Amino acid sequence: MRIATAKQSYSSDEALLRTNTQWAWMGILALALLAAPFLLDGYWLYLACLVTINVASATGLNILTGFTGLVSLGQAAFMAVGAYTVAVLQRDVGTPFLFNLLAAGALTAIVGVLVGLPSLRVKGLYLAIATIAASFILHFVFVNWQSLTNGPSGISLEPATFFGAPLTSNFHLYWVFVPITALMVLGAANLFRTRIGRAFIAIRDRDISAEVLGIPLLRYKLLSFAISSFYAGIAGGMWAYFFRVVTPESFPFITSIFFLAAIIVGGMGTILGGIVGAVFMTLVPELLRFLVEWASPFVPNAGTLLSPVRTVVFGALIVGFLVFEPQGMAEIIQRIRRFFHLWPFRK
Amino acid sequence: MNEAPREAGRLEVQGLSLSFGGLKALRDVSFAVEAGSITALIGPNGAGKTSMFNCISGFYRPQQGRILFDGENVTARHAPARAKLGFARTFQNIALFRGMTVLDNIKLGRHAHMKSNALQALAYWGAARREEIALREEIEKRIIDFLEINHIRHMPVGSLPYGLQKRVELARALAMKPRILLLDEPVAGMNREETEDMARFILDVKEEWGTTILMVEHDMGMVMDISDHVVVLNFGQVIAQGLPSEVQADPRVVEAYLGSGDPAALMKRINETQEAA
Amino acid sequence: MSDELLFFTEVSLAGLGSGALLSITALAFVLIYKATRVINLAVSEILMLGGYLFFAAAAGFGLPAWIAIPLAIIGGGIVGAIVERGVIRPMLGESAISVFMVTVGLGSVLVGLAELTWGTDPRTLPEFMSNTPIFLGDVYLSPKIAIAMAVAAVVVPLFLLLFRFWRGGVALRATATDQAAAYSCGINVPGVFSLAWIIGCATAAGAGILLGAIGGISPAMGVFGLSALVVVIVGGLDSVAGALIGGLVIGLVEALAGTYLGGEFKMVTTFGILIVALMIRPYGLFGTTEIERL
Amino acid sequence: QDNQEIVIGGSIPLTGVFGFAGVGIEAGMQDYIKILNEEGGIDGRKVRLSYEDTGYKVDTSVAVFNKLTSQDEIHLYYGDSTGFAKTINPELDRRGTMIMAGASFASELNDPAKFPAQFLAGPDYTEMVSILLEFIAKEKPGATIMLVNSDTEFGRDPIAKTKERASALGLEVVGEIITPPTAVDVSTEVLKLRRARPDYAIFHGYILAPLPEFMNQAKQLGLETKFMGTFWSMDSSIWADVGEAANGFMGVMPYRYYYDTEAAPMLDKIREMRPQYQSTAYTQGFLTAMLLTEAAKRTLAAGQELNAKNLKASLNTIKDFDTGGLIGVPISIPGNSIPVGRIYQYDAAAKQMKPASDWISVQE
Amino acid sequence: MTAEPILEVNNIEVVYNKTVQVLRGLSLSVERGKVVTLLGSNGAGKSTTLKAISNLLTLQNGALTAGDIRFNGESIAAVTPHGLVRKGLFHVMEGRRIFEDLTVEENLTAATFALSGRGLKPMPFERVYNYFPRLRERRNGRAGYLSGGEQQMLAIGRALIAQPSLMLLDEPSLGLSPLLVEEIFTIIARINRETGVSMLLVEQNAAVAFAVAHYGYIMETGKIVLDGPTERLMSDQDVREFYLGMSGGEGHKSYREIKHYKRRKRWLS
Ligand SMILES: Nc1ncnc2c1ncn2[C@@H]1O[C@H](COP(=O)(O)OP(=O)(O)OP(=O)(O)O)[C@@H](O)[C@H]1O
Ligand SMILES: Nc1ncnc2c1ncn2[C@@H]1O[C@H](COP(=O)(O)OP(=O)(O)OP(=O)(O)O)[C@@H](O)[C@H]1O
Ligand SMILES: [Mg+2]
Ligand SMILES: [Mg+2]
Repeated sequence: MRIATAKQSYSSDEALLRTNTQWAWMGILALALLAAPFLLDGYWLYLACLVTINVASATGLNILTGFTGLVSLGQAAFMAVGAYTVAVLQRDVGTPFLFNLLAAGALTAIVGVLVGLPSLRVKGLYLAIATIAASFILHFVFVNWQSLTNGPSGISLEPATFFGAPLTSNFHLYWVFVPITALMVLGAANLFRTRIGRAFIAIRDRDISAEVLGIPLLRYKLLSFAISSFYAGIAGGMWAYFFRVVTPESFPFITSIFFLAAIIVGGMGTILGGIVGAVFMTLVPELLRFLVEWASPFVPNAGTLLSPVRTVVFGALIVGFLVFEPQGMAEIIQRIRRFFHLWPFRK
Repeated sequence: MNEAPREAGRLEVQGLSLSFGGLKALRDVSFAVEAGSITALIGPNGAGKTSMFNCISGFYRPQQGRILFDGENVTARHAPARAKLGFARTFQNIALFRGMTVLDNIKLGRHAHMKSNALQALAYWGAARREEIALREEIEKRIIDFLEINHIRHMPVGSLPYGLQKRVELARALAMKPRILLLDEPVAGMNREETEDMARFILDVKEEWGTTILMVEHDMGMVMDISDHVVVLNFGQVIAQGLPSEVQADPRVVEAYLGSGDPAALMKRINETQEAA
Repeated sequence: MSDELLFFTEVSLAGLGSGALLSITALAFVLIYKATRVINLAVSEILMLGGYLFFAAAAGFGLPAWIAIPLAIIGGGIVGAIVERGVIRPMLGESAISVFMVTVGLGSVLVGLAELTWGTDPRTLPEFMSNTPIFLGDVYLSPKIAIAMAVAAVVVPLFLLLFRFWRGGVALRATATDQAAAYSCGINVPGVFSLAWIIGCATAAGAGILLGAIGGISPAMGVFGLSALVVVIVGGLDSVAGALIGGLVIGLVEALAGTYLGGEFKMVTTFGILIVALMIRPYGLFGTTEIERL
Repeated sequence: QDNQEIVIGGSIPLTGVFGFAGVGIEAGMQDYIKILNEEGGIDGRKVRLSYEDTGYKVDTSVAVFNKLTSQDEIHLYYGDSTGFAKTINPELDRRGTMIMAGASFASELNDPAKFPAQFLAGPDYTEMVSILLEFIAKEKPGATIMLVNSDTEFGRDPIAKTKERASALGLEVVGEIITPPTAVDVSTEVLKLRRARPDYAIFHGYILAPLPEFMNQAKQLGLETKFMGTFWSMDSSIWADVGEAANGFMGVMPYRYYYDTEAAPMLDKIREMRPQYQSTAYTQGFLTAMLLTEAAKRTLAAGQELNAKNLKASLNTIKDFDTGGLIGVPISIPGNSIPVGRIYQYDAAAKQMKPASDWISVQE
Repeated sequence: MTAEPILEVNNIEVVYNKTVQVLRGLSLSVERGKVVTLLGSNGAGKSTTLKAISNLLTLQNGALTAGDIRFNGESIAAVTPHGLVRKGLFHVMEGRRIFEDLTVEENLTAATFALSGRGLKPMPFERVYNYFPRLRERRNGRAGYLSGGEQQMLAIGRALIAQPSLMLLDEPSLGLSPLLVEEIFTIIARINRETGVSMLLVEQNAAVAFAVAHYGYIMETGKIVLDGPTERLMSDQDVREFYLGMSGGEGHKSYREIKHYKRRKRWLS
């Protein structure tokens, strides 16, 4: 165990970053994020933007599923709502970038609350399947509400402008996405040091006793749905600005599985878990790409092997983590941290 | 912040009936718990004690009857609203939140009395920040020290021994700013020594905080020693109530619930069976 | 019979027929859930595998159908046993969602492996069923659908009886509720687990053959499992009767919606029903309510 | 700089639901590039295909695009799906450095104003169905038609225009069947078909399933309906193991089949390089590579820089161009597509598609 | 006694999650036909000991890292948990552990699996209902809805159905009314005397445990610190004070007069 240090006050004891080492790591991370766009080539910059979007979305899902215990397989549909909101606003109204993103978050939050309504009665995996149902219904709306969504062919967007600067390249987008995602992650971290976050966790652990302890269940479950879908909506909005086209098939069901897998691999119910999970799950398929490239001189048909191998690896990662490290990567990181804290005293 | 404890409340149950399908768990139960007293609710297994607690805390809706708190009818209120009014309880099967530390479990108790909203929480700003820091300070000073759980405050509750878990449950209930404390079998599964500790805490809560306490317990030694008033349920009905000494002497209570209450007698009986065999 | 009525009858019958196929697949979910409290999403992929195993045996090795079918079903069972032993048993005691996700991952692995082995082209199974059209009076019934109905009519009641009169049914449910306690009652917990997975996966593989005969096989055919999952949720995760009735209801509704509203309404209608059903009965029509007590 | 190679980028679906096509596409492109390089490449510059598998997933295709473009300077690109074509379009416009064609024949892409840097190496889906309709109108004037489409973007693509076109040709659309993309059991749909008893059923948005089951049941029911499909259902190898039931299936095909006997020097070359049957996807890849490089050839010949605008302009100069017999008639590309095709019919005994019509052009 | 003990536990060590050591060289034995009680404060490792004996540790991420356990002279290491049960070792687990989703009757049916392969005649459920009439009333109700005490009765009822030769009882009195505690312990004693079932009994209620047991062990933090025949233990000064709540030699001390200091146990010094 870490040797306790005398704390200045309870407020510093309640702070997010409590030690100098933690501050130092944060500083290093910030520097790396600042330097990245100048060092990365187009492909990696593209991935960096994709990672920020996925981190934002995974963090949102983690709030709902990891912290509140409401398993959702509707994350892709929620992102789609956000993406469509942005697309429609950009196409028909022309409101500014940040406004559109916030509107996407807000509208998705409303949709999230509607989807969450059954959650008071419907629990566990039954609820998960209900969210699948909701996402198929949303998909139906996207396809058939022709006048708004332009049906199956979807909507193409003009690039956004941010205070006059056009956000056309990934380099530009990076500078906008990273701060947005950082703020979202910070918000989530904050949430879980207040009464609202605690209420969520209590609901996850045992909802009926939470109710007797003064937590109105429906209100908090819906709040969790709202916050989580707010995150998903914003992530979806960023997605729309990133790819600049939104179709009903932009957010297939497998995307929902992807995000669930990301938080599980990362670690459910820890902020860090959502982040590392999203980064990891986004990058592993790409790393496989390089692996296959190296292997291709030696393995015939390496190119055709890539996708099935990726499918296998995607599945195997989920299975592997759950079987061998059910707490996810966050737990591994914690263990490494503990090891270094104890390091001089242990072999 | 360091608020003074809230004033103790008086609970009155009038004509409460509760049934599950055909099973009548409670039938026309009436009793009162005086402000600032320790009242024990005892009775055979399945008599309806926990069901009674569930009705009082708002988890079950009784089919008939009223629950009055300081004269106000609270029967129609939902559980969270009652928690806010000052109903705090512990559970027969420990219901701590295993994903949280001891400290967070205790903090959770205060939920209903805090005001910060989601926006403030996301920003950890304004009311959210102030409330959290004040709450931490109060819990440290008034609850953690009081229940002697300093050493475990950052531990996850899941790994604690049973006795300490029960204590953390009590701590959480105290954080709820209780005006009445409902304790469901607070010393079940504890040995003599631990029971003594718990008894001491319960007495201290009553004396220092002045909180009303209603307790279900099968440990007659403790019940008779520390309670001011005892209510006996059997088959969902009140069969006796009064001072501990009165109840203990009531033949119906002895027959339905207490038995000989004497290990020596038990030993004798056992030895008789042995000889018979 | 008037033309309109005839058409309606035919559509309903066809719907009930595909419902029967759903029921059989749903049964695979139910069997595994009943004993292990796991929603095994990999049922979808086992189903696909069943189709491919049959394909490999019948088309690859040229075996006759009456050998290829049992082989594929046994193959499904073996995969079930391996999966149970390899990844499900180590997950004992983990949360339902974790195990659920394990099966999702497994599904992905199986799809990938199938793609590596057989490629991604869609294939057609060799004909092994009679192709003579069936007419009940004037009412036409596709022979394959009729066979699916017949299989369901045998298999589902069999399991119903088994669970009602066989002591092992209690063992299954006891194991699902509390493994440690089941052990302490002398129940062979690993045995129960294996048995449930073997039978469940074999059932799924069998359904895969039927499905493949109708629609051909491809690594992506497992999506059918999702429809079956809807059935299970509507019927109740742990109810054999629920699988049967849920399957028939969903099959019927899909057919009617598809015919009278249009094909694009099939899925929404199903999912709409799902949500309404859950709002009314949160644990499905026949599912066991979870006990919530303080 | 002049001797620098010319790289064709490719997001190719070697696996996934479209894998059967991707493998052929890749082979076809490689073969054409080989032929081209043996002839000296383009303006003395060698051509190379730099590609990766996408599994037919849009996000992967985009990642591949970004990866390939950050590795090489790319002016020609092969994309694998409608979703990708649309998703990458803004980026193509922004870069303005390349033109792209691909596996999608989506009607929407056939719009030079909206997709200035893309084209289709064949007719778009609406044009394909129009070719079928022309054929029907000639074979059986006033025929009744049932449209069967999958409930996907791919499947829904031509529906609206088809109806207009049919009525213009005096044909009657007696019904529409939309099947969920995952449907395997189509019994109820067959019943609908039986009730309408159309002369023709045009399927679009499928590769194989659920066509065989439809045809099977229709045969059992004694329906006379003729079944038709569009390009991606037309490869003879996918029909090979369906057997007898497949006999008589018809569809529109913009290219010659590998085993066609009419004179075609390019097919001879292909047959020389590949003694085994090559799929229609192969031809598609082959021809796409031909057109992409032709555009580059013409651009360089005009002494212009390789960029989207110049390449596309050069492509549009293609007029009465001989594809070496891959397409049975000389082609022109005034816009984004090549609206010609021919009806072929499956002969189960020979396991081959046999021509059932002349080349039909629906160019306005 | 000359016969070998039915249960022998030799110097076992148990570690949870590969990190937390809970038992440190614990030994005990149960003579055939005797009732032995194991007492100790919360978290001492009593339940862990029982789980080690019934081979259920692995389910909780625990492992036996040293020592051995013999049941009927045979090492249990190679026997599966359900195999042990079918050989006659039945563990009534802490915290009731009834099958909530099953009815009362089905719970009893589940216990009949313990009889497999022993050629015993199944016992009519009626006998259980005779011991616990409340269960008869609720036989077709789902066990999860039973009150805490009723569930405990059911757990003991299952043990009766299983007709074991060694019964491990983990806090059978937990949550039972005083009357029922007496009855259950009388029943336990009766079963023991009538059928010769050996028992290892973990209890917090030391008074009743001593009433039925022939021999007792007292454990602290993973080790046995004191053992002996019950009479001897009951006269031990510390046992009297810490487990029986007697001050000096006379009667019970009152909970109201508990002093705010604690005397250390001698065996901890
Ligand atoms: N939700 C429920 N559904 C059905 N029956 C219930 C429910 N809750 C309690 N009961 C029944 O009501 C009766 C009273 O139960 P309760 O839990 O109140 O007993 P208790 O007095 O607390 O007993 P114990 O001392 O054993 O805990 C029991 O017979 C129990 O089976
Ligand atoms: N699964 C587990 N993982 C980690 N630690 C455990 C586990 N189970 C028990 N422990 C720890 O092992 C120690 C002994 O636990 P055990 O349950 O055996 O005690 P006990 O003597 O039965 O206590 P009680 O009187 O509370 O029943 C406790 O400190 C407990 O926290
Ligand atoms: Mg109770
Ligand atoms: Mg214990």
